[in-house]
Amino acid sequence: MSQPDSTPGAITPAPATPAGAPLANQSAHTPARRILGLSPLGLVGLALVAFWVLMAIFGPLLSPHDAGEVLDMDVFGGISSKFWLGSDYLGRDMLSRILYGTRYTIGLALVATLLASGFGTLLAMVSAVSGGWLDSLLSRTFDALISIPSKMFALMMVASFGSSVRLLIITAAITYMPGAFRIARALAVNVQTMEYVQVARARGEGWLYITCIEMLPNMIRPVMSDLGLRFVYVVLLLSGLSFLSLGVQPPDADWGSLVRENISGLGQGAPAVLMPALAIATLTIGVNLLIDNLRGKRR
Amino acid sequence: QAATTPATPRRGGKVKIATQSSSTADTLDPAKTSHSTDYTRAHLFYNGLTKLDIKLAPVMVLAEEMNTDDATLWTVKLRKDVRFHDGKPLTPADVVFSLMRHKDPATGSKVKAIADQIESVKASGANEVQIKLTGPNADLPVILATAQFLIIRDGTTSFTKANGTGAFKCSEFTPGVRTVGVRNNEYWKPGMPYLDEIEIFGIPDEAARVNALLSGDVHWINEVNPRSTSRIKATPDFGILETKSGLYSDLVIRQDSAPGKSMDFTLGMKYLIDRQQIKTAAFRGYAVVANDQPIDPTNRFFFAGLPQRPYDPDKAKFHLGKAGVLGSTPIPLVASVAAAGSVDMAMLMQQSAQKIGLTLDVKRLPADGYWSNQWMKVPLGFGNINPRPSADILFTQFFKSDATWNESGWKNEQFDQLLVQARGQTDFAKRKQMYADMQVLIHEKGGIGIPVFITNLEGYSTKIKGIEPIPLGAFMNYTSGEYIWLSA
Amino acid sequence: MNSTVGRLIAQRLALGILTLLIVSVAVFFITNLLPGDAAQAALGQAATPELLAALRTQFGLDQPAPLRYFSWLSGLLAGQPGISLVNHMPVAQLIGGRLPSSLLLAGVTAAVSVPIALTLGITSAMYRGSKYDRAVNVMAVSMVSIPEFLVATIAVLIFAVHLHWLSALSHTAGITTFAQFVKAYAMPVITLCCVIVAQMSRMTRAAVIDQLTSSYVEMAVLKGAGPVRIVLRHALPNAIGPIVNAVALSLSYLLGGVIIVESIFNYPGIATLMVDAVTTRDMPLVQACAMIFCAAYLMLVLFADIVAIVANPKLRIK
Amino acid sequence: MNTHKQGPDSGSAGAEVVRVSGLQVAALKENGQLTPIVQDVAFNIGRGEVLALIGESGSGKTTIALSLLGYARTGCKITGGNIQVGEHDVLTMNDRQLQHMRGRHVAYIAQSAAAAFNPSRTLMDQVIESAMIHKIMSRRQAQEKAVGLFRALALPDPEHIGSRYPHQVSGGQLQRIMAAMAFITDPQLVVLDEPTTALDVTTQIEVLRAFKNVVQQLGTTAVYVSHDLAVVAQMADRIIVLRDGRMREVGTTDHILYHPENAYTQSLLAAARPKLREQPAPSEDAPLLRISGLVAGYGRPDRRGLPSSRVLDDINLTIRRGSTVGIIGESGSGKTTLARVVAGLVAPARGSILLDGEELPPTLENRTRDQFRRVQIVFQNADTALNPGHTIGRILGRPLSFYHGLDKAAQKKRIAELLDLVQLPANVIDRLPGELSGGQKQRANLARALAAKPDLLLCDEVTSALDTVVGAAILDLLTQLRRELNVSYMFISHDISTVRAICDDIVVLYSGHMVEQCPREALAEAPRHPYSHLLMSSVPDLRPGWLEQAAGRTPQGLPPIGPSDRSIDICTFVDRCGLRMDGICNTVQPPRRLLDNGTRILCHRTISDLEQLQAPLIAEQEIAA
Ligand SMILES: Nc1ncnc2c1ncn2[C@@H]1O[C@H](COP(=O)(O)OP(=O)(O)OP(=O)(O)O)[C@@H](O)[C@H]1O
Ligand SMILES: Nc1ncnc2c1ncn2[C@@H]1O[C@H](COP(=O)(O)OP(=O)(O)OP(=O)(O)O)[C@@H](O)[C@H]1O
Ligand SMILES: [Mg+2]
Ligand SMILES: [Mg+2]
Repeated sequence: MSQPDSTPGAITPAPATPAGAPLANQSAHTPARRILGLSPLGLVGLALVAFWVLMAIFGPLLSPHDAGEVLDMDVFGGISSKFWLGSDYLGRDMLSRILYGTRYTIGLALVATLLASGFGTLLAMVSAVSGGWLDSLLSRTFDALISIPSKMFALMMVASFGSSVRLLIITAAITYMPGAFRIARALAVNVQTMEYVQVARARGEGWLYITCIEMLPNMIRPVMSDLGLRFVYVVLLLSGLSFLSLGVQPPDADWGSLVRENISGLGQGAPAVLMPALAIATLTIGVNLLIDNLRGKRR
Repeated sequence: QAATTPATPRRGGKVKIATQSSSTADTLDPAKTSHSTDYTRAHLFYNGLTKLDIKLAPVMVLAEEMNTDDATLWTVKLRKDVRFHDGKPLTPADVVFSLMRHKDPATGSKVKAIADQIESVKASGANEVQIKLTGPNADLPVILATAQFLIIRDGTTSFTKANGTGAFKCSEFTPGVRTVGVRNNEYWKPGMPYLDEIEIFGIPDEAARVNALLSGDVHWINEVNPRSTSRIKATPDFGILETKSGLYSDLVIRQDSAPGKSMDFTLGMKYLIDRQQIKTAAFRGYAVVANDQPIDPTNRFFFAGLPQRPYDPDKAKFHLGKAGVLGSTPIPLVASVAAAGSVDMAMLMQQSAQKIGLTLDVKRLPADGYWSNQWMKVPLGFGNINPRPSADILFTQFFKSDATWNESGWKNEQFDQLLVQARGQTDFAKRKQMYADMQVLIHEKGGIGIPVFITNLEGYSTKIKGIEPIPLGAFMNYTSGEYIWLSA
Repeated sequence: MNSTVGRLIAQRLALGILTLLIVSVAVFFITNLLPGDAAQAALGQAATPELLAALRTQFGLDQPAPLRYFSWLSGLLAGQPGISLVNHMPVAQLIGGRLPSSLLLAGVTAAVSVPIALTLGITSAMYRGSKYDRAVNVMAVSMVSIPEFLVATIAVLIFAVHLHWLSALSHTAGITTFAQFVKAYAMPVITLCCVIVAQMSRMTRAAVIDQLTSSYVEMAVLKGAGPVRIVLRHALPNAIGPIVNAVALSLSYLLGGVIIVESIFNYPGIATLMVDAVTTRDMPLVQACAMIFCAAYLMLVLFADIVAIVANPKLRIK
Repeated sequence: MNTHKQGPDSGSAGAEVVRVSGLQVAALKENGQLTPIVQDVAFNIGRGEVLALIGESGSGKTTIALSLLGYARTGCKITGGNIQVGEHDVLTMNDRQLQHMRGRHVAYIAQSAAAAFNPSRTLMDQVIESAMIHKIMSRRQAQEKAVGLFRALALPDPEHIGSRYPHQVSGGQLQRIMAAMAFITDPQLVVLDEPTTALDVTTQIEVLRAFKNVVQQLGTTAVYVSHDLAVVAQMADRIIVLRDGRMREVGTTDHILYHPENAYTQSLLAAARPKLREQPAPSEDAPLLRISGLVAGYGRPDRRGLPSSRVLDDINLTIRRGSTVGIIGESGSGKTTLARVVAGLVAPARGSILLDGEELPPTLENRTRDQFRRVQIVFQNADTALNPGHTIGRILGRPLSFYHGLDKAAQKKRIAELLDLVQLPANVIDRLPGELSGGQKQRANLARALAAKPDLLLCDEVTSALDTVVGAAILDLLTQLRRELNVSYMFISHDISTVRAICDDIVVLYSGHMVEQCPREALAEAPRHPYSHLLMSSVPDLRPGWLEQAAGRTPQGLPPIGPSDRSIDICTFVDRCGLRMDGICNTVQPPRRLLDNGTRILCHRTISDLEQLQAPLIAEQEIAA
C-alpha cells in the first residue's frame, strides 16, 4: 500500500494515486537523484530563494554604500569596479540599492502574503466549521472582492489613504485574501469530513481545538504551497503598483520601484534597470520552482 | 537649439503631438483648461485677443489694437472679417461673453482670481469693446494672452465640439483619448495653417512618450526627462528643444507653524540646498541655478545684482542649531511627483541634512489630491509654479500677503506696498528697481527656497519646421499648430 | 438540457446579481472615503473655498452619500448610469467609446492566448516529466515572473524603436488593413499573452494530468488506446470544467487588469478610463467602470460554470 | 519456505495460452531505490482455464495481473522474466505492439467499475471502444455484439442500456457492463481484478453468476484475482496463493480448499470461516442504551421537523451492559448514521436515546463531558480516523488528559498499559499513523476509544478494511476486552459472518428500517425476514459448486405487483422482495411481529409462509456444515 498522503488531496492537483502512467513512456522512468527530497530544478529554486532571504537579512550589512548616497555625477553608469551593478538615475550605487531593496520586496510581500493566507485560512476554517449563513456571507463577500481587479482596488486604496508601507501591505493582503480563503475553505471542508475530526467532535472537543490542532496541521502543506504562489503574485502586484507610482515611495525602494525609477535607462541598456528586474525574476522563478517541485513530487 | 527656419513653408501633411497628460477631464472649454494638453488643444481651435512673442512681449491677434491711458480703462479694437467655424462673424458680444464668464463661479474658471480684476467689459462700437479694471494693470495685454482667455462664441454652453476662430476645425475630440484638428480653410491669416491635420493625445508615461517619438509614431513630445535627452540626441532625425523658463519647484517652509516660525530654520534650510548638485543630479544640467526668488533670468525684470546664496553646510548647521532642530526628532519633508523633481530634490536634501545631523523624513505622496490636501498645508513641503506671463501676476498670486496661493504664508507689508506701486508705475527703470527690491525681500525673508529654474525639454522630429520656442510653455507656448509645417 | 441545468444556471445568475450589488455598495463607499472630491480634483492648484462650494453644488456633491447612491442605483436600473462630473458627458457615452476597444483587445488576446495555452498545457501533460515538459514549465514560470511593464517596454524598444516593425502605440482609430491591425495590436497582445498564457497552460496541464491519473484512463490504456486518443477522447472531456474555469479566471484579467499595458501602449481602454475617473473623483464613472469589471468577471465565471455543467453528464442528465 | 507445485502437469485440458516464468516486478521508492514487489512468479494457463490469484492486500495480485498486459503502474517496473500470451512475447514488445495487443488479445476488468468508466461518455461508446481501436468490426456489428453480451450478462433492457451514462446504472450492472467491454473483442485472455469486491453480497452473487455463465459459454481463458477464497472457489479451476509478492502454493481449487499444504494457506482458510466467539453472559440489570422511536437523516428539516433526506426510521433497540449488538445491512442502509446519532454527531429528528436510563441530549453542545466519555466511536477506516500529523502517543494521550486530567507522567504509564492491552509494541508511541500497518492502526484506533474508559463502544466496520487474518485477530481482541473490561458494543458491519462471530443480538437494517432483530442463533434458521434470507443465502460458501446450487435457494424473479402507495410507510424492501404480495405489501404498512425464538421482523408474511418458503436453505446449510 502506498503511504497515505497526509493531506486530503482534493485541491492539490495530483494526490498520490497509485493509478499510473497511462502514456507510452512507462519504461523510461529513470530514478532522478534527489537531495532534500527535491529534484535538481527544485534545488535551483531553493538556492535562489535562500540566497535572497539571506540578502534580505544581511544585505544592508554587505552593501558597500548607503542606499541613498549620490556617489557620482554620471548616471546610468555601466558595470565597473566602483559600481558593481552600475549606477542609477541619480548616480547612486545600484548594488547597495538592490541590497537595501531586498528587505522591502521580500519583507512587504512576505508580510502581506502571511496576512492574506493567515486570515484567509482562519476565516476559511471558521466558515467551514460554522457552515450556515456565516459561511454564505463570507463566501459571497470574498466572491465580490475577487471580482474587483486587483490593481484597481490597490489604486483606490492608495488614492484614498496615501501610499505607505503599511497601506501597501494591507492592500496586497486584502487583494489576495479571497483566493487564499477559497482554497483554504475547500481544504477545510474536505478535512472536516475526515473521521479524526468527527472523533474529536464526538469526544466533546471545542472548535478551537478542532480547528487548530486537528484541522490546521493537515491543511498546512497545500496552504503553504499556495502561499508561495501568492507571494509571487504580491511581488508582481507591488512592482506593478510601483510602475503606476503607487508602490513603495522614495527614498525607500523595493525592486519594482527601482525598475520603475530607472526605466528611462532601459533604452541605453543601463544595468540600473536590468538588475532589479533580474532580481525580481530570480526571486519569483526561485519560489515557483521550489513550490512546483515540493508539490509535484510524484508527477 | 531651435530648428532653423527655411524660407518657404510647405503645405500639407499630418503632425502628431504627444503630451504628458490626458484624461477624461480633458476639455474644449478654454476657461477650464489646466495643463499643456488642454492649452495646446485650445489654441488649435480658438484665438485669443493677444499672444506672446518669443520675448514674452504681447502681440495683437483678434485685437487689432489695445489702448489705455491709465492702465485701468482699456479700449480694444477687434479685427474685422474674422469668422467662427460655424460661419458666424466675430462680434464684440463674443468678447464680452468670453471674458465675463470667468467671473461666474459656476463656470469653474481656472483664472477666476485674475478675472476678478476686470470690473466690466462692454461693447463700445461695431468692432470695439471697453474693458474696465478694478485698478490699474499695465499687463492686461499679457494677461489676455493666457489660454483661458481665448475667445469663444457668445452664449456657448456645450463644449463637446469646439467653435472658435482658430486655424483648425475640430474633427474629433475624445476626452482622455485624442483630439484631431483639420485645416480651417477660411482661417483669417492668409495661407495659414500649413498642416492639413494635427492630432494631439497624451502619453502619461515618459519612457513610452520618448519611445513613441523615436519609433516615429509621434512628431513632437514635451516633458522629456533630462535623462532621456542623450538618447534622443543620439538618434538621427530627432532633436531636443530646450526652453529656459521661469518654471520652478520650490521648497515651501510654512512661516506660520512649528519649525518654519523660526527665521533661523528657514535660513538654515535655504543654505542646505545644494543647487549645483540638484542641477546636475536631478536635472542633468537642464536647469538654471536659482536664488530663492521667483524671477528667472529670461525675465526683463530679473535682478542680476542679487548675490547668489551658496550651499553652505556650516551656515546651515549654525542656523538650524539655533532653531534647535539638530539631532532631534525627524522633520517630515513632503514631496510628490505632482511637483516636478521634488522627490529627487527631497532625497538630495535628505542626504545633505544627514551630514550636519538633521534628520529629514521624506514623505512622497501621490499626485492625487496633492494640491488640495498637502500643498501649503504641511509645514515643510514642495510646490511647483508654472511660469506666469508677468512678474506682477506671479507676485500677486504667490507672494502678496493676502495672495490665494501665498505658499509659505509669508507676510511683508513693504513688499505689498511695492507691488501695488509697481503696477501703476509706467517708467520702466523705476519699475525694474521696484521689482529688484521685491526680489531681494523674497530672497532674504521669504519662506520659500528655489533651487533651480527648470529648463523645459521637448523632443521633436526634425521633419517639423517652423519651431520657435517661447520661454513660457511647450509647443511654442502651446500655439505651435498654426506655425509649423512638415518638410518633405 | 433539462430543469436541473436551468435551475443551476438561474441560481448562479441570482448569486451573480447579488454579488454585483455588494460590489456596487462597496465601491461606492470606498470611493466616498477618498480624500477630496470631483470639485477639488477639477480645480487642483486653483481651488479656493468659494469656487469649491460652487462646483460642489453644481455636481450635487452637497447631498448625503446614501441619497447619491440610491439615485445612482435607480438611474442604473433605468439604464442611465449618470453624467460624468468632470466633463458632463453621459457616462454611457464615455464608456461606450472605450468598451469596444477593451473588448477588442481582450478578444484578440483571448483568441491568441487560449489556443496556445491549451496546446502547451495539453502537450506538456501528455509528455509530463519529459524535457519538453520541463522546458515549457521553466518558460512559463519565467514569463509570469517578469513584471509586465518591463516586458512591454523591452518589446517596444526592440520592435518599435530599433526595428521599426511595429508601432509603439496602439491606436485603434484609422485601422483599415490587416497589416495595420497587426502592427497596432501585436505588442499589447504579446505582452498580455505573456501574463496569462503561463497561468492557463499550467492549470490546463494540472487538470489534464488529474484526469490522466484516473482509473478510467488506465482502463483506456489497457484497452489499447494510443496517447492521442487517451488525451482527446478520455482526459479532455472530463478536464473541460477546470480548464474553462482557469481560462475564465485568466480572461477576467483582460478588462480591468490591463492598466499597465494600456498606459504603456496608450491604448484607449476602459482600465485607464477608470484610473482617470478615480484620479478626478468622477464617481458616476468610477462606479460604472467597477460594475463593468465585476459584471464581466461574473459573466465569465458564469459561462465557465455553464460549460462545466453542460460538459458533465451527471449534472446534465438526471 | 514452501515449495510449490508448478509445471505443465498441473494445468488442465487444452493447450497453454499463457506462460509466465521468473516474473519480477519492482517498485521505485521515494529514495530512488528499486524494491521488488513481485518475485519469481511462474505459471501457465491452459485454454479455457480459469486461474485464480489469491492473497492479502499488497501481496502483488494486481501487479501480476497487470503485467499480463505488459503494463506496470507509475512507480513500478517489470524487471525480469518472461510472459508469453498466445503468440505474443509480452515483455519484449514496444509501445505500439502493446497497444495492438491490449484490449484485442488480452482484456482487463478492473476492481471498481465506477472509477474505470469515463463519466462523460456513454456506456456503449466505451464498451465498443476496443473493437473500434483495433478495427476488428464495424460500429454496427460491435453494437449488436455488445447488446448480445448485455443480454448474456442478464442486464436489464439490453437494447438501450448502452445509451446511458455510467452514473445512470448501478454498481453491479456497471461491473457486468465492464465484462461486456472485455469480451467484445473475443480476447484470448481475460484478466478480472477483484471484480466483485466493491459490491454488496446480494449484488455480488448476481454478478458472479453472470460472469460464470459467460466464461463457460465462451470458453474463456481467464485470470481471476480476489482476496476472497469463497468467491474464488466458485470461479476458478486452479488457485495460486500469493504472499509478499511470492507464490506460496499452487493447486487445483479442490486441492487448495481441502488439502492445503502451506501454513499460510491454512491460516487463510481458517480466517475465511470465522468461528463463533464464546460470549460471556451479559448482565441482566437495566439496559445500558435504549433507543426508541428514532428518526434521523440529513438535510434541512421540513415543517414537521423531519430532515429532507430521511436515513433512519423508527429505530428501537436496546443494548444490555456487557453485551454486543450487531448491526448489519447493505451499503447506504444507514448503519454509520445510527452510530453517528448515538455519538451525537447527527441530531435525531424524533425519538430518544437513553444511556443508563438517562436521556442523552441530541446534539454535542448539550452533552456533558462524562456522557462524551461513556460513549466512544471507532471508525472503519483507521487511515482517516487517526490524525496523520499526530503521533500515536499524542493521539492516545489526548482522551487521557481530556477526560481524566492525567499529567504527562501518568499519561505515559497509562498509554503503555493501553498499548499492552491492544497488543501493540511500546515503541509505536512516537510513530505517526502512516508508519503503522493497517492492523496496527486499527488497534491504535481502538486503544484511543478505550483510553476514555467508555461504557459503550460504537464499532463501525472496524474489520472491513483489514485482511481476513488480521481482521480475525481484531475480533479476538474485541471479545477479550469485553470479557476483561465489561464494555458493551454496537458492532456495525456489512459482513454477516463477522457479525455472527461476536454478537449476542443482531439487527438487520434495510434502507433505514429495522427489518429484523434477533439473537444470533436465530439468524441461521427460518423464519426470517425475506431480506435477511436474501442476505444469508448470498454469502458464498467455501466450496466449489455453491454458486450453481444457490440458484434454487431464493425465489427467482419478482412477483408482479401493482403501483405502490408511497403516501404511507410501506415496506421499503418491496421492490426487491421475492415474497411480496400484491395488494398488501404495496399498500399496507408492514406489522412488526415477535416470533417464538426472540426474532422481531417487519413483514406481512405469516410465520408459516416464511418457514415454508425459506426451508430449502436450511437443508443446504446442514449439508454444508
Ligand atoms: N504505483 C506503485 N508504486 C510503488 N509501489 C506500488 C505501486 N502500486 C503498488 N505498489 C506496491 O506493490 C505491492 C503489490 O501491490 P498490488 O496492488 O499488486 O497488491 P494487491 O495484491 O493487488 O493488493 P490489493 O488487494 O490491496 O489490491 C504493494 O506492496 C504495494 O505497496
Ligand atoms: N453527511 C451526509 N449528508 C447527506 N446524506 C448522507 C450523509 N452521510 C450519509 N448520507 C446518506 O445517508 C444514507 C446512509 O448512509 P450511511 O453512511 O449511514 O450508510 P452505511 O450503512 O454506513 O453504508 P456503508 O456500508 O456504505 O458505510 C446514504 O444514502 C448516504 O448517502
Ligand atoms: Mg489489487
Ligand atoms: Mg458506513
